[in-house]
Amino acid sequence: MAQMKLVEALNSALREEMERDERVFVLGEDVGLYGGIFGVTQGLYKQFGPERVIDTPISEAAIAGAAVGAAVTGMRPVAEIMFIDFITIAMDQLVNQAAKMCYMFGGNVSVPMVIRVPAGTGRSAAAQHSQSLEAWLMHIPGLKVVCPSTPYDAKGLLKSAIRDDNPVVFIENKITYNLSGEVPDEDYTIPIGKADIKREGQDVTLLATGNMVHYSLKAADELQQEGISCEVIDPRTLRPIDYETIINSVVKTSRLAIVQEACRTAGPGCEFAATVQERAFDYLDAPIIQIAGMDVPIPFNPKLEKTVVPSVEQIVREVKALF
Amino acid sequence: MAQMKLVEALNSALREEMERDERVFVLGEDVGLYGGIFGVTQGLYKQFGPERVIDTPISEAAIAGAAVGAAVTGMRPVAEIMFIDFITIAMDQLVNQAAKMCYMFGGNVSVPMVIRVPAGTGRSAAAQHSQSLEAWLMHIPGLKVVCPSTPYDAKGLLKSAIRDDNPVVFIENKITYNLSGEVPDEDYTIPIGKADIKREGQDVTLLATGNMVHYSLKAADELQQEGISCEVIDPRTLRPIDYETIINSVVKTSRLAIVQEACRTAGPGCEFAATVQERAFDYLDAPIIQIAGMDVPIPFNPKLEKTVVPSVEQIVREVKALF
Amino acid sequence: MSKKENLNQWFYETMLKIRLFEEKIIDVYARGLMPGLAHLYIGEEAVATGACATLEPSDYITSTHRGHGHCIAKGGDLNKMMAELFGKKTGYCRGKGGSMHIADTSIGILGANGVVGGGIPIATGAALSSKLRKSNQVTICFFGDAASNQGSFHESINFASVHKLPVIYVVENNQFGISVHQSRHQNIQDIADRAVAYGIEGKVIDGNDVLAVKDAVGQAVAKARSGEGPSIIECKTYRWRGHHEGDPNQGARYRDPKEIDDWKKKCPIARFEKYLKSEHGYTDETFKATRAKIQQLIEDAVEFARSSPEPDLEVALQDVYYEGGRN
Amino acid sequence: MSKKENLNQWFYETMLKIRLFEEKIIDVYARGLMPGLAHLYIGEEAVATGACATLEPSDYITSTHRGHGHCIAKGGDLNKMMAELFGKKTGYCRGKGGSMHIADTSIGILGANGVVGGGIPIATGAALSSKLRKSNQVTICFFGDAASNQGSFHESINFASVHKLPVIYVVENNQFGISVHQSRHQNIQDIADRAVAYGIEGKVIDGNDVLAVKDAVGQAVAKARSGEGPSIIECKTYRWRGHHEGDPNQGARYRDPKEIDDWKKKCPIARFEKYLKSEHGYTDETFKATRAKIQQLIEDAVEFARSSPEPDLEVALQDVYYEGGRN
Ligand SMILES: Cc1ncc(C[n+]2csc(CCOP(=O)(O)OP(=O)(O)O)c2C)c(N)n1
Ligand SMILES: Cc1ncc(C[n+]2csc(CCOP(=O)(O)OP(=O)(O)O)c2C)c(N)n1
Ligand SMILES: [Mg+2]
Ligand SMILES: [Mg+2]
Repeated sequence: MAQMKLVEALNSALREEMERDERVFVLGEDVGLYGGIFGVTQGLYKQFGPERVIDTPISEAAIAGAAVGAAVTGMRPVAEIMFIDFITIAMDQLVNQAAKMCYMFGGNVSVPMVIRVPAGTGRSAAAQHSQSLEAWLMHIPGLKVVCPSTPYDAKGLLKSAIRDDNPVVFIENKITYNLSGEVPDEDYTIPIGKADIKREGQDVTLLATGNMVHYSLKAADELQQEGISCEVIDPRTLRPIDYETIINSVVKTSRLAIVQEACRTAGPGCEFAATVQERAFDYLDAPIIQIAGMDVPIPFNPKLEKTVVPSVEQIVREVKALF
Repeated sequence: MAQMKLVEALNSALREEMERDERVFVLGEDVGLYGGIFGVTQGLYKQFGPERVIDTPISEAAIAGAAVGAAVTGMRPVAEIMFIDFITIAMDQLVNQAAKMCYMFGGNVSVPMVIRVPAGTGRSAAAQHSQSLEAWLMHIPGLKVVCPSTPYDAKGLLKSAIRDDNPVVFIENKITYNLSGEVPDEDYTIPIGKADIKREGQDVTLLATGNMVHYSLKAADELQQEGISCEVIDPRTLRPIDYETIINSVVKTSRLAIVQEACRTAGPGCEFAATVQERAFDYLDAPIIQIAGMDVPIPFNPKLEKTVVPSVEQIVREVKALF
Repeated sequence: MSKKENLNQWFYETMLKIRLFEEKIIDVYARGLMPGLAHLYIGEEAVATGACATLEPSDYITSTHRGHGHCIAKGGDLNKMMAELFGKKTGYCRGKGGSMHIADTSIGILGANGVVGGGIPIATGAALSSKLRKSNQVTICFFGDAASNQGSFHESINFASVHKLPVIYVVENNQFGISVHQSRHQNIQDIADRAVAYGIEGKVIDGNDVLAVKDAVGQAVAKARSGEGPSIIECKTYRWRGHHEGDPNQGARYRDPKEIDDWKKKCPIARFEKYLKSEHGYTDETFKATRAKIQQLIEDAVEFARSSPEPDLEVALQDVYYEGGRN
Repeated sequence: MSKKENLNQWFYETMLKIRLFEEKIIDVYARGLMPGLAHLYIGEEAVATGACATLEPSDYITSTHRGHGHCIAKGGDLNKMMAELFGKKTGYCRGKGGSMHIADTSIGILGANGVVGGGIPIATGAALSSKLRKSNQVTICFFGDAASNQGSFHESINFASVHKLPVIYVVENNQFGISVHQSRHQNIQDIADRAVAYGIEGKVIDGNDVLAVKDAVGQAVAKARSGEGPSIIECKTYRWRGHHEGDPNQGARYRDPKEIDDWKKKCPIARFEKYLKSEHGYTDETFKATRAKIQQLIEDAVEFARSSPEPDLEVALQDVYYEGGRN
């Protein structure tokens, strides 16, 4: 076991997969010489050279499309789109091409590609560099969507994403890049589609992804003081969703609070709430609540920015109100 | 009152608004000489000339962006994106620019534009020409999202959309273009953000948009035979949502079934289900169900295509199972 | 007849296959046997034929909404194609793709595409892949005049030019994007001029001359294979039918029917017949015999499609994620 | 000093304003007073200055992530700009936009933009609008070398060329897109060559020569105003600082510090001072006085920003939809 930051865990996953399988290569803006704007691809250019770590022009549609074309012809591209906000430019290739090819072509074509996208708030980067658009991707059959919250999960899930035969969107919550955690020295993977219970509890289930997992864990500590025992679940994969783990928890706790940075309306939490109320209706002792990003673009001013996404205090307050 | 098809109602809304306000103009692929691939802009080119009915190159990002630029400088563009599937190419302009400008610029800029997008299945047009992506748009603060189901609503809502000072995505369910209905001769508008009760009932609320409104009404007829009285609500606007009307109905009926063509996972129905269970928890006698498109791309074969979206029979069956 | 054995005969048979296939679709579509949209390639046969003549089976193509010709020229199976158009279980895509989504990766057909410009980045990625794999494959990327206004065109060719990828961008300039004439969708006459923007070679050729297409594309393919990077080849041609079967009066809303007649006089097949006669001693009898043979293949394909079963309903739920392949 | 009264003085003051504003940001940013990202324009001042010199207040510009220079040259208020960078209530955007989203439509600034290439379609739409309104306005669209690889560049300029829109696309070729040198992101040397792809005029000029910029853009503006359509003007220049304040060692990962030194010798302001001295009798004293005056404006702006209140928290919930304007 080594202690490392999440950004380093991602880096080592990329390095090891590139060493293991020569079909794996990396492409994106400033991923080479610069090592990635957030440092995720640091050192890979030097180790693997400019052919396998490709600095692309600023052309998000072509980046995604080049990945699609390479994937259907035997490679395993890992593309970086610098901010999830710019996935807006690549949506045709991702949604109309990558996600649908296997189906449209009758099951005969696989598209083993990963698109890595940094997401979320916390850097005063304002409305065009701070979004959480996972709900869009969750809505698309043919895509898989992954979002880790710890270095351990990040490394294991990125390896699984690279080894998967389908297009995987890998969402990296920017603010978690510097979180440290234990990561095994040996090769390991974490299966796509398995949630993780980050903390066991009895009274209420908190469902959270990315940085909100850590906020929820902190809130759970505080709530424990007040006698409320929280179970904290990180779905880790947002498509397909591990409802078994989630429903089992809700059956036990009878209460569910979803915590997310994304905007509330038609956001990811709506999927969870809609499905859980349908499948666990008789077990719920209170409405499922969403502690979510407000329905506004992300403002620049850091105080305003903090206001529009959930805080630990808000989680504590809203969860208490469930009792 | 005149009897007209929905496509004609849209056409007359465009014509009247262009006559009323010279800032209104139309742009898009084949909207001019050809009159629009579905005929919505028929005759406008002749009446208003090539400057106000602009045939554009095939460049969806530029179409949306040109609308944004024109809107912030005093015009009221109505852009057509030929199929909602191709909005994937225009998402940066729509989501990062149009939707966020007023907010990012501190409230000083308005973006009065409409993007019209035909959507939905029923024409064996396969996976890249049949999607229902309204959930994406509902998720974006700064956008308004409208989806009419009748000629009357279509005309009144399109006029409101054109007169609105914000970017409005106007979703036209392709299969409803040929539906006929009464439309007043005089100028009228339907407010954005007001749901419509298409049929009153006591036992269960059916919430549906586009063509699913008509399926739901048919299902309601059949269910009436079996003694189940359905209230059918068409939200008409998908952002902002008229929850007052919806919650009032659910408080009365205690049961809610959402009917939609869009894929189930993280789809529009999840927003409705999540919010209604939260706001009307104590009134619900059964889980909120979604009768939704299956989580697959739309297949070409017409029988398969029919299989993956709700049918009247399915609505009847699933609603009966609620009792 | 294979390309290697007798290229002229292959040209002739391939163009005829495309023509007769499409003419059959007119009939089949009118009779309601083919659902969805049919974008026909009649009049443009020399482009796909001349271009694919330069490829090996392992080479790649990407195609468009108007893709039957590319598929046939690259060696697609007529039965599976026709069955797909009918939406049948035995079709290339098990009835799930239809006309706009036929693919056969086993012979390098990476798919027709319903999105105008959607195939251009994919072709570029395929070329990147073959460069990385040092496989010596090339990719031909087919698309229309109007597609050259999409951002994907620009981004992809720029990308390919930086990395000197082995890809040939073949523009089928049939002068229209649905109803909008080229003069109304771009301010240039020769799309090949856009090559300047990427520092690569661009060439304009008569797209109704199968030999000219083959020569120009062949040179570009040779360049690409030897590591000299991408080219743009613009083939001037014309579509005889409406944008799709259903476009009223073959597009009378936006073009003069006389224009169609003028272009029919430049029919690529009639022109090639003349050449075969004068240069290679072909006779009307050989033409007739070939035509009969091909017509039979088409009839067989229709019969295969007609008599094939519909897909089972559960097929609609399969293949959302890769299940190991169906062939 | 206004443009009309004394253009040379305006050039000098405007370039200095930009330089000193940006130099102040270095300091302010390092001290943690400015949140978010700061992309500085130092070294490129002649481009915005020369280009905006040709515009009327009612004309439009669209800007980029590196937008302070454009905003100042178009007449932006230094206090409101600085306050916005500080995230204050008195800023242009009430603290909600920050460096990458400053706009002032009252003087034609349609917005900086956080999306590379995002402003190009918007500029095109503004030009379409002024054509439809017959308002005789022109639009200048600023963007970088790397932005010229975005699909939005291609789609927009094609669109503008078809409709002969009054828009000038000014490429600020500072040779890098973050870390990627132009030679690694496109296979051409002169981006202006891309004009060929749209049948419009393209020109390359020395972007560190404010007079050359003004002349070339001025001609293009005149053409645009008289209905002759769009142009591309490429200004060769260089950014002295890192991509943003935070790019380690001014970009030492991807460029030789010597290169920066070489470009500093071509400083557009020093160069213009030389010209003012030799051609217009300016002295070191006049320079010093002007500099002191401008420096004071900048200090005042910082003081204004520093002492301004933070926005109230409810501001975060306002303006999602238009509420009638705030000014
Ligand atoms: C992105 C996108 N926009 C619009 C359409 C609708 N559409 C289908 S074909 C076509 C015209 C294409 O013209 P061109 O590229 O010249 O090809 P051609 O049809 O002439 O072969 C259009 C606008 C589409 N399929 N995809
Ligand atoms: C669509 C998009 N992709 C990537 C980025 C990240 N990014 C910001 S600036 C930049 C480089 C832009 O280069 P250029 O256009 O030459 O402008 P310069 O920074 O040199 O002024 C990049 C890649 C972005 N903001 N938007
Ligand atoms: Mg064409
Ligand atoms: Mg640059």
